[in-house]
Amino acid sequence: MDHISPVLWQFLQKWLTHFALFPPEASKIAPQMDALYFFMVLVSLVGLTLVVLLIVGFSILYSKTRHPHAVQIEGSTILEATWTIIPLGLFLIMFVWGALLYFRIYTPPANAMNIYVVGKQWMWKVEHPGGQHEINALHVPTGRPVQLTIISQDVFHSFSIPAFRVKREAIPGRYTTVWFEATTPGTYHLFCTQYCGTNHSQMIGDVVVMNPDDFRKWLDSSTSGDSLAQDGERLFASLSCNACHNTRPDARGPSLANVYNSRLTLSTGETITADEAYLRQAILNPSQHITQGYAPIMPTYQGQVSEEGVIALVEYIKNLDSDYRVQQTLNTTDLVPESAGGKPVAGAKAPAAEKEVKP
Amino acid sequence: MSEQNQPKEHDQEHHIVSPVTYGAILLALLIFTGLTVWASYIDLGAWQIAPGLTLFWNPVVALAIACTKMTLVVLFFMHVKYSRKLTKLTVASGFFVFIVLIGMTMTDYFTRAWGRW
Amino acid sequence: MSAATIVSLPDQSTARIPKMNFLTKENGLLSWLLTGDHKRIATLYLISISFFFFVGGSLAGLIRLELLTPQTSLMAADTYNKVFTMHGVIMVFLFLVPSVPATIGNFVIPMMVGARDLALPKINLLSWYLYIIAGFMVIYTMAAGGVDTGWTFTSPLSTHYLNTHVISTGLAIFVAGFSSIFTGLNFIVTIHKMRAPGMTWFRLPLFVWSNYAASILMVLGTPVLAITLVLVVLERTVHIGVFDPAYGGDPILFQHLFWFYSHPAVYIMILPGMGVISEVVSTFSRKRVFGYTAVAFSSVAIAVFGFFVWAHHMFIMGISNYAALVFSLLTMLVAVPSAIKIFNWAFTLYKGSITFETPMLYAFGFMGLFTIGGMTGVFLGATGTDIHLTETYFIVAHFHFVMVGGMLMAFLSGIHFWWPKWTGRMYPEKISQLAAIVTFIGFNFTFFPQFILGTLGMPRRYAAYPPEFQALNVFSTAGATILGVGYLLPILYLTWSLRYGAVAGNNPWQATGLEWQTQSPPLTENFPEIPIVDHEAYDYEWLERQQEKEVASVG
Amino acid sequence: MSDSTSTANGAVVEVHHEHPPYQRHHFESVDQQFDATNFAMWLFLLTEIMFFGGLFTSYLIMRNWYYPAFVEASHQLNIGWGTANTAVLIVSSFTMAMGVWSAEMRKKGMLILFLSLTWLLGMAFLGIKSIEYTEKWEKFHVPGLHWSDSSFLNPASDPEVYSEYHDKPLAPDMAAKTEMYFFLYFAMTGMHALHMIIGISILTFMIIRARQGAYTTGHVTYVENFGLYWHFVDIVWIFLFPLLYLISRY
Repeated sequence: MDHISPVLWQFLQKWLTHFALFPPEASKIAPQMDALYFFMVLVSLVGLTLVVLLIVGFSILYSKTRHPHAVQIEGSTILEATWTIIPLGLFLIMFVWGALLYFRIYTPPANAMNIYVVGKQWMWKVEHPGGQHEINALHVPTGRPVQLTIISQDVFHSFSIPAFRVKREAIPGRYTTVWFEATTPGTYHLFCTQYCGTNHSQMIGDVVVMNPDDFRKWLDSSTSGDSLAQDGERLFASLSCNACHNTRPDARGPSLANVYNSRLTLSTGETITADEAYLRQAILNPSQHITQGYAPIMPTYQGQVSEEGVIALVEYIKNLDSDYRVQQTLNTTDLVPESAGGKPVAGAKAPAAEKEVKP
Repeated sequence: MSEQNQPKEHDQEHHIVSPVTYGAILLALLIFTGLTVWASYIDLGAWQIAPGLTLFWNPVVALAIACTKMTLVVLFFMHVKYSRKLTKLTVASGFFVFIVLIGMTMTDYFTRAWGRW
Repeated sequence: MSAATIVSLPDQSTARIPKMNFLTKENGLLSWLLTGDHKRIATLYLISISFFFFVGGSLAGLIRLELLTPQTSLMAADTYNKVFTMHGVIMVFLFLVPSVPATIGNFVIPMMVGARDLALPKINLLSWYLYIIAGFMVIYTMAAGGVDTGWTFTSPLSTHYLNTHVISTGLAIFVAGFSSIFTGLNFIVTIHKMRAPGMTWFRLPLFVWSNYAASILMVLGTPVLAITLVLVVLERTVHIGVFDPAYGGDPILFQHLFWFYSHPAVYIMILPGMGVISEVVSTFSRKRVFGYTAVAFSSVAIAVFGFFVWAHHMFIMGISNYAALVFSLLTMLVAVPSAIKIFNWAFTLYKGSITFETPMLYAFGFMGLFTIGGMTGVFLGATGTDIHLTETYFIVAHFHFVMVGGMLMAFLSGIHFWWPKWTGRMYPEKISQLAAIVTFIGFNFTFFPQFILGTLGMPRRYAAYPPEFQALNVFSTAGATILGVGYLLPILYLTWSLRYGAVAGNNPWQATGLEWQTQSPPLTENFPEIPIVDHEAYDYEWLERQQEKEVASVG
Repeated sequence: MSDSTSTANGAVVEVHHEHPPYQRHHFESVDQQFDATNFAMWLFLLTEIMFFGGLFTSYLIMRNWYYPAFVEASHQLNIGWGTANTAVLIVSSFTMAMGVWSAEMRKKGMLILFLSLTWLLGMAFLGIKSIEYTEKWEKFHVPGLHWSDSSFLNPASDPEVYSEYHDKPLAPDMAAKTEMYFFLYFAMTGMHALHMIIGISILTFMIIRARQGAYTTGHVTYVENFGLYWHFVDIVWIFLFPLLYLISRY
């Protein structure tokens, strides 16, 4: 072959060595997804074979040469019922099976390690809680559930790791989550699968799966100094968030200690869990989520904080388990406001008419 | 699927609604308009169905009145009351698909917070 | 094959095309441009649609050529984006949606129901003009520099981040949408109100049923797309709107509204094609369609369920998991009627007397490819597998199997089937059978590798891709070349046949539809006398008796 | 292989029944023509329902999200003008219905009278609408073109509205969302007004034709179908009025 066309030969060789029908299975969910996939392929093949056999068989048996006169048949209720009920049954199995997978992939376990992903035209920025930043790459350890909290800074993107069989849209203005547990060390593709403009096809990268030890080494070697929460703390101070969100009795905003994952009662009477999405909304659209007992006086930080900044703030608030840190932040900056005529009330969060929200 | 295009007796002459009916409907529509404005100035309260799910009566009443007015217009001004089944079916299917558009879009919005309560 | 044929042509030495027919009734360009005759409008549509098909097809060729290599070697990424956007826009809105209804449906539905014309001839003509205006706007867009939103116009990309010609494309689709609404509206009215005496609903050919179902979707779905595009255009011009999150809007709302039309649009595209297949399979196996009522009602079921499933395009887009559940379940339900149809067509062959003329070959192609296309749709309708497969080449392959493997095959089948009626002349059988086979082979080569590519994870709309995907892309491009030949052939021999084809006579296929009982090409009034229908659709025994009677009366 | 006798005797038989001049050639009877066009009109109205459906869906979602902004923005609308316009449109629907009745009774004079009244009321609606639009322009409430949310940050600056509702100032981020309300307000009422303008144009044409006696010969299809359109436009307003004007007025 190679004397006919070396290029073609090379090409064929490359193809034969690289040929694969399925991507590698590198996450815990991948074999489960593939099981359903194979089941579907099997059903399709059986169905297709049946249809082809019927067409070819009847074409041979009842071609005009063999069967010059057609016999008129009205139809058959039993047959109609058969090919209504059997496909329906199969489809329903696929539905239930698929739904189970779907809920599993989009419901992260509580103990998952959280990594933030920001999509923007045209790159992926990955932020580890330890402050490690990556661009168009994602390092994860094996054997540990990893939750990705994804957001887009501009248009729709889609974070896709075929080897893990997971994919999630990065939506502007809203966090989405997906999780996986990598099983096999190696380097895998990372794609943006939602068309996002000119360089859509350049928005690709590598997912590097490492042993836990290697991963720890990698984390240590690529830290930039501050953790995400520390970045957030700095931002918290520079935006003077602590002017209101402190523990003083006359504070205009609610205390943020332990607010993460707590149940808040809003001024509308609704209750809501303060998850990442809520924290983000509360920073950017504060008046939509007013905690009961506080006045809607918080300004919006839309346009003043980048998505990365919001993530840092959210991460800071998440890790805030005592007010001690806020107090410290308070003391290290000169942004302490005078307690402007506020009357000290016992019980910091007692309903006062003019309090402000912010988690 | 019953109607056919052969001329049938019952719709040879299509029904002519009398001006008196029209006048009555006009009156009713104007009264309902007044009613809806009046109702909007009264706090009708709310019904807390479940925590986080509250039904406010004001918009419900406003929409109910609007629907009543629409029904009057459709039935009498637009002669649907006197029309054949096909027209009635057409109108019904129009509203059905309209409700599907709004209703099924809302299923997404109202259940987004589920599981995060 | 040649031994067994049902083709019965008049004696070629004496046969003539009837002097008086809809083509010769009046002459001059104006008589065409101001015509109210559904057959002339169908002809205008056929010409314009073919034109846009070839524009869209050439763009597809460019796409495949670019994908021959992993790098952006033929064109820059933004050019590539414009090319696939224009390919999508043209193929979806200017070809697939109007293809069968506006051409074949326009031509045969009035004859099938035994009417002289569509109920609203002027609206029909208006619909063609709107189509042409939309076409010109699309061509203007291309000439002015194109648009690169993808045919889905995803906000906020389309509303905020691009400065290409989104507005002119959006308005073009708006106008094309009204063209399609008017066609659908016309069909529904005609089918309800214009049926000949004795033509009950269950005597209607299945082609009419399926076009009726598609028309419902056109009338009720298209306006939602229209208003969505208006909102996109407004958002681009006044910089405030309901879609862009930067203004407080919700981009998911755009997707809801867009897919509310664009999913049913898939059924708008495929249902009329299914109607063609029913006609063709019945005619060439000389049998009534197996389970007529089941096939008829499955069309309506697809139309009705078609409205409930749109969010399956959005499973990974951050819609509520519970809503995804509901939409996935409904998607499974809508898949069933398609399965019913496939099996009914297959069983129509049972104890038939089958011949293999070109339309039948295309119909077989349709049944095979549509089965694959439909089944892979279930892969995407199940929420779990959708996560992995959506937005990859799997989805590209899936909808091309349905749209090209299904709809285009059906369109070509129908064109060949009704060509003798339309022009009064036969197309050349041998070469057209060859074209059908070439198309089928080329199609599979083009799109089957894409299923594998998609499973491997290759995202759609990529101008450049990782090198390990090259081999399969090369296969795909090679197949596209074959496919291109398959599409060029009909243009050549059909044009040839306009002059040199054998004279077809009234009913070369010995088919039962009312359209075959009149002369070819038909009179402007379709029938000298409005027929009185006293037989079921596909009643071949009635046809035989009819012909015996004619022979007797002539003798 | 029967040679299906290519209808050699296919000399065109032009069928001419006795029928009135307004019957189109492809219809078998006047009834069929009336039924068909009437049904077509209804189908067209279905597309119109869905056309507005997209707007209503957007409105409902945004209203749920930004309810406070919608309340305050709605208070900026003049309920007097809104109610007046509703009444005007309802009366015009009545005169239109009476127009159809006159056509059916073949009363030419009354038909012209009622069509003209409908025309006048339609113009009155548009007139009032333009007064409202002008007011929006003056108050900087035209999104994208002439916009400022100061009246929501500082409601006391508009004493007229303020004295009635004592609106509290909105938080800046919520105040910005009032622009969304006005976007929808202009999109919905604008689309409605566009339908009114189209309706009035057709009405103008119809009045001229009515004077020539076109609709009082028993051929009421045109008037009847236009009536359906006019009533539909009325119905849209019947919903727009409470949705846009009557949010939390107490």
